[in-house]
Amino acid sequence: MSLGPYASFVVTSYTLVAAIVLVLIVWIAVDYRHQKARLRELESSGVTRRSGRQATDI
Amino acid sequence: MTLIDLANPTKFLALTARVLPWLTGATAILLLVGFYQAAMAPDDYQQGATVKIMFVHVPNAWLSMFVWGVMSIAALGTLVWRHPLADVAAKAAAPIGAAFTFLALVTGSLWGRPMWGTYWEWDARLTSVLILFLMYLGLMALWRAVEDPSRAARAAAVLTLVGAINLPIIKFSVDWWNTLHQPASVMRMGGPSLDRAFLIPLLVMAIGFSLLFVTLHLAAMRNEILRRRVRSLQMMQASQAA
Amino acid sequence: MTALAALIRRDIKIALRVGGGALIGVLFFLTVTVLMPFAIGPDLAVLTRLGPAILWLGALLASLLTLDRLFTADHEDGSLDLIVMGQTPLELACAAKALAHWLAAGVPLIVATPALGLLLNLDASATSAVALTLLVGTPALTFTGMIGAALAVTLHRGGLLLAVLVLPLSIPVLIFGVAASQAAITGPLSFGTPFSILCALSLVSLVIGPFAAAASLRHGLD
Amino acid sequence: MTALAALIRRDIKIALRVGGGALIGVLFFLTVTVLMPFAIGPDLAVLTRLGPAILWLGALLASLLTLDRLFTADHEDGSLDLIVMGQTPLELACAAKALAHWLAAGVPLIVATPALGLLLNLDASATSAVALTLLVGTPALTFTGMIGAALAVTLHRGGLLLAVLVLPLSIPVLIFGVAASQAAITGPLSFGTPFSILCALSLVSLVIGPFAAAASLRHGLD
Amino acid sequence: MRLSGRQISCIRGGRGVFAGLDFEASSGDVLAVVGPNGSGKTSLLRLIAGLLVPAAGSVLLDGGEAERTLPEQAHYLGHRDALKPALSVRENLSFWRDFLGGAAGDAEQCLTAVGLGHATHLPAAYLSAGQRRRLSIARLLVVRRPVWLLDEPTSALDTAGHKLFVGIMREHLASGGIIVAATHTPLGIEARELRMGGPA
Amino acid sequence: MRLSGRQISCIRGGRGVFAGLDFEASSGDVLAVVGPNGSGKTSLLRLIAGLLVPAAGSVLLDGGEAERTLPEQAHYLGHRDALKPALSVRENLSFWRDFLGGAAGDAEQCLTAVGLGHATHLPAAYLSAGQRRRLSIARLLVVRRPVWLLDEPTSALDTAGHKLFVGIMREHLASGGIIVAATHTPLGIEARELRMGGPA
Ligand code: HEM
Ligand SMILES: Nc1ncnc2c1ncn2[C@@H]1O[C@H](COP(=O)(O)OP(=O)(O)OP(=O)(O)O)[C@@H](O)[C@H]1O
Ligand SMILES: Nc1ncnc2c1ncn2[C@@H]1O[C@H](COP(=O)(O)OP(=O)(O)OP(=O)(O)O)[C@@H](O)[C@H]1O
Ligand SMILES: [Mg+2]
Ligand SMILES: [Mg+2]
Repeated sequence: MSLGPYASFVVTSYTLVAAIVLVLIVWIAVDYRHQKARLRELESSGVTRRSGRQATDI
Repeated sequence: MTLIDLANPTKFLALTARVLPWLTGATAILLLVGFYQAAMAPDDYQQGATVKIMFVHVPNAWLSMFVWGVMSIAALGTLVWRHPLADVAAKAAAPIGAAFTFLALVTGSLWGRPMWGTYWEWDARLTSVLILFLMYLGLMALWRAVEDPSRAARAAAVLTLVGAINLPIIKFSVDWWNTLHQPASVMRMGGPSLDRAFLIPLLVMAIGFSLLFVTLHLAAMRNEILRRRVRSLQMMQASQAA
Repeated sequence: MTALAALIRRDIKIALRVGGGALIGVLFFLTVTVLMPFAIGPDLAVLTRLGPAILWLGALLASLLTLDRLFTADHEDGSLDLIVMGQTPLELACAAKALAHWLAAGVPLIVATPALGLLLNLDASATSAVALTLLVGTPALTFTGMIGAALAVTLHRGGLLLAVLVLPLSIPVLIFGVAASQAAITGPLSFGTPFSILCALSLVSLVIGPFAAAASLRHGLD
Repeated sequence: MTALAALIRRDIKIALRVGGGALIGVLFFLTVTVLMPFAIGPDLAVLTRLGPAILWLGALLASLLTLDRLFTADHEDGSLDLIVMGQTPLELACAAKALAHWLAAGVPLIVATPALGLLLNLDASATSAVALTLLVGTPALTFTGMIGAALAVTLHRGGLLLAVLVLPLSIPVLIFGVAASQAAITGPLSFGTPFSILCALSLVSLVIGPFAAAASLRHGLD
Repeated sequence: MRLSGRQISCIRGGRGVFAGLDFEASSGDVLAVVGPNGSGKTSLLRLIAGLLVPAAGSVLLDGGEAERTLPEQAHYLGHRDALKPALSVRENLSFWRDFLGGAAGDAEQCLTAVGLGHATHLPAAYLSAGQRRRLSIARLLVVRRPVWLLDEPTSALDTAGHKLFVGIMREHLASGGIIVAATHTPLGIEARELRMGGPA
Repeated sequence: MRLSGRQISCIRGGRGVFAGLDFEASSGDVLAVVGPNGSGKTSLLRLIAGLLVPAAGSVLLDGGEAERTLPEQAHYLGHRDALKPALSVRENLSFWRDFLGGAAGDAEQCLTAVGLGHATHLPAAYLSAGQRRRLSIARLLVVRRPVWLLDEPTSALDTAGHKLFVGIMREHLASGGIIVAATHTPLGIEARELRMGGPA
């Protein structure tokens, strides 16, 4: 597959798209872990939800 | 599972936990297939290989508008129905929409350089997309700047609805004004005018990116619900300490 | 009617006595204009060509500068609570406040335009074209800016955040305002088209502004 | 020292929270810059020529938008009374407040300059020249603006004088700032002369600002 | 006329302030809302005034003017006194008369009634704390509205001002008005208590 | 320590408020400034705090720290409570501790002392009127200054808060402090009265 004289533009586009999507995915995953960790922390400090369920329960 | 059930964050989390793995798988497969087809697509007789940029540019451009549309509906949910998940949906969508808009801008510029000989031109289409991007950033700033999420939600909702005026402007700017940018060739009256060799990979990519959005959005909504739970637990902790 | 008239009268009275707002606006306008020749250099032709753009930019930024506290001042001293409780529909009250603001801060800008036109080497007809577009367009700036001012109450925030939220909304007004003035001065294009779009934008903002502002205020009080 | 540090920390904290963070400053600047081509037209050569002026205007506006309530906010909620009563000399407290304001509102703009330079088609050396003049010049904007902010407290009902006084004071800063940047980019003139005048203006304002502000506050309380 | 609330809950800043609150007041009644700091007295008044939206429950006014909402028939007197320092005492009052009521009373006369007859031309910036409070009270007189929502109305008033204010309240009740007042000190008028619980 | 004023006159907005006023208070004294609205109680406190300049006469503090002026040795608690809504309760208090005193007390502890221990992380915007007042009072504790100038300090406080505050005042007096308080309601502590005349 030859991309012609403008290969760099095509490659840059695809790389950038991949990079940004990756950043989004990583950010969301890290955020999820972070929130879970904080919930666990709160739970271990003895706070309970109004419903009586565990903080980290769904 | 009815809509009423979904209004309950806990039920929503349960649903998310069930569908997210499937969604992730489907997204990955579609994007891979789309990418393969895009790589295999023939060169355009005018644009050469640069036409391949289309397969990422167009889905991102569509999604940039679609996400604002989703946020507008969520905004109505906030203001009219005071739906508890509407705030969450709106907040979670903003960064993702901003990312898509950014990608549409950048891939467009990268396509513009070989096609028009310039990265950037102040024409109506490009400008209105840039305004969209700025408004996404403004919204994100707003969400971050206000500590009380329900307060922020109401302000953001008003702003989102006002900003929705920009959507038709983006869509029809190519028809209303003389621009460099190409007029609609897929979503237009009278069916697509694009060659099948380009159309199919484009549609696969578009569906793939849409699924990507749904997946990311659900995951981000889950994070946001958890974040709010943390916040309310912290408040309870503060008052229990009294 | 008396209610709205009273509100307009009060706001104008305060604006004139406290000064701040309107005068800062005009002075800022003046500063922008004075600065330009230094930036562009002594090339009079370029200056003339950019004249309308400079005036419009000045007007836009000046309105941004003064709109900021349109509602927050009333919020902080409790007036806003009473205004919301009044019989007057909040949308009308918002519109009245915006009108008062435009009279106190926008009109002075338009009045100052001829003087500034001289600085920018615009001839009489060009100046009057710019003044006309400003007359038609500045209400749109005020009425879209009002949305931001109302958001400032909801958000307990003002200043730059507000500017960031409002500016994108006012870009179209700027584009067509400048386009109409340009057309009147040099343009191959006709004055009519951009000017009527400008009028349309103003009308739209006259409707949307008060509604959006009222919605935001109603949901934002606490 | 702790007292001043505490004051600076508090003001920055409030500015970041209320203003919405340093990012907002950058975003604001970005918006203002993006605005320009709409008004002026997409002519890159003209844009480049106007670049420094645009950046400087953005800086002026950003500082005006927030400076105006530098002391009034503290006056209205009673903090100013306590600050005056503290052991810290009022001049130093004023300087600390101005410094905090500059850090929160001025520095983000300078940091953002390189990114904006790209949008305005400025090359690297031009961008750094502009950033340098901003670095040296924006404190002058803050410290002269501070005098007006203090007068606004004194004059309750005369924000009028504030407007009349402050902006003219900042015009020279603006002019030499732009002139220096221009000189660095295109100019037949040398960069050195306007730049050193700019430095001098800044130094003078660093001294005069706090004293004038403190004097005005001291006489203005009631 | 009857003002009543049923099962009202209030959430502010994400935290519940009170829940399941019932109250009722008829023409001629004074309802004194009492309770420790932060128990939600001000929040309740603002809910009735329509300035906060209840998380649950509702407030009703029976027997008022049918085509006007409750907030439109109520006066709210809060901590923030809605005075513009740049306007004179008279201008402040006339503005609120025109904005709130239209026809109604004579500003000059109401100012005399609250003991500010000598200060009508002063800018509001020159008023002392008690004088500001008196000017706010004058607003209750200059436009007639049946429901008065008063948040610590007597704070900053001197003894004479307090007595004056009690007279004003009595007149309002005699003409069939309803008063809901949040307060920590005795109002000086027979009232039914609504006790709020909650944190200090 | 002895705080005294001799033949003080005060002119505000071009009008004389009071003239020829004398007063005096020693360590352990409470001076309650009473009088009708607008008689100049607040003005007197602000004169002592150095926030107004007397038209005649002077205020002196004998026996204080020699190298510090009277305002630097006084706390002023006015109607405006010097709180920033954007900062948390603790941040507000710590700022004033750092700005006014440097070394001094522990913010957390002072907040508990005024009954705000549970609210240290809330933004001050969320406080009720009485909670704001309690936070202002905490400022008196967090930096030690011998002279307290209090302008209607008990307004908005509930009964528990009032009692708490009386305790705080007693402690201050016991450690040799001086209190000058303008008030309309009894302070709940034995005090000498300084009666101001003048208009309502
Ligand atoms: C920064 C520059 C650009 C931006 C912001 C941009 C933005 C957009 C947007 C918003 C759409 C969706 C419009 C719709 O659904 O009707 C779109 C579609 C499209 N763009 Fe761009 N674009 C840019 C540059 C380019 C360039 C340089 C080309 C090619 C020469 C291009 C080709 C296309 C094509 C073919 C479509 C699909 C139109 C259709 O089938 O509906 N774009 N672009
Ligand atoms: N900022 C001001 N400018 C001019 N005059 C003022 C100002 N503040 C108060 N006055 C006037 O000074 C007089 C005394 O005011 P002051 O606030 O000292 O009264 P006060 O005894 O504290 O009354 P209150 O019991 O109502 O608090 C009043 O007549 C008032 O009108
Ligand atoms: N703007 C706000 N945002 C969030 N929470 C608030 C807000 N205002 C008050 N609160 C909280 O709501 C609760 C009730 O406040 P409210 O002002 O109704 O109390 P209150 O009974 O009037 O007290 P006080 O006697 O001190 O005036 C308090 O705990 C307070 O912290
Ligand atoms: Mg209260
Ligand atoms: Mg007083």
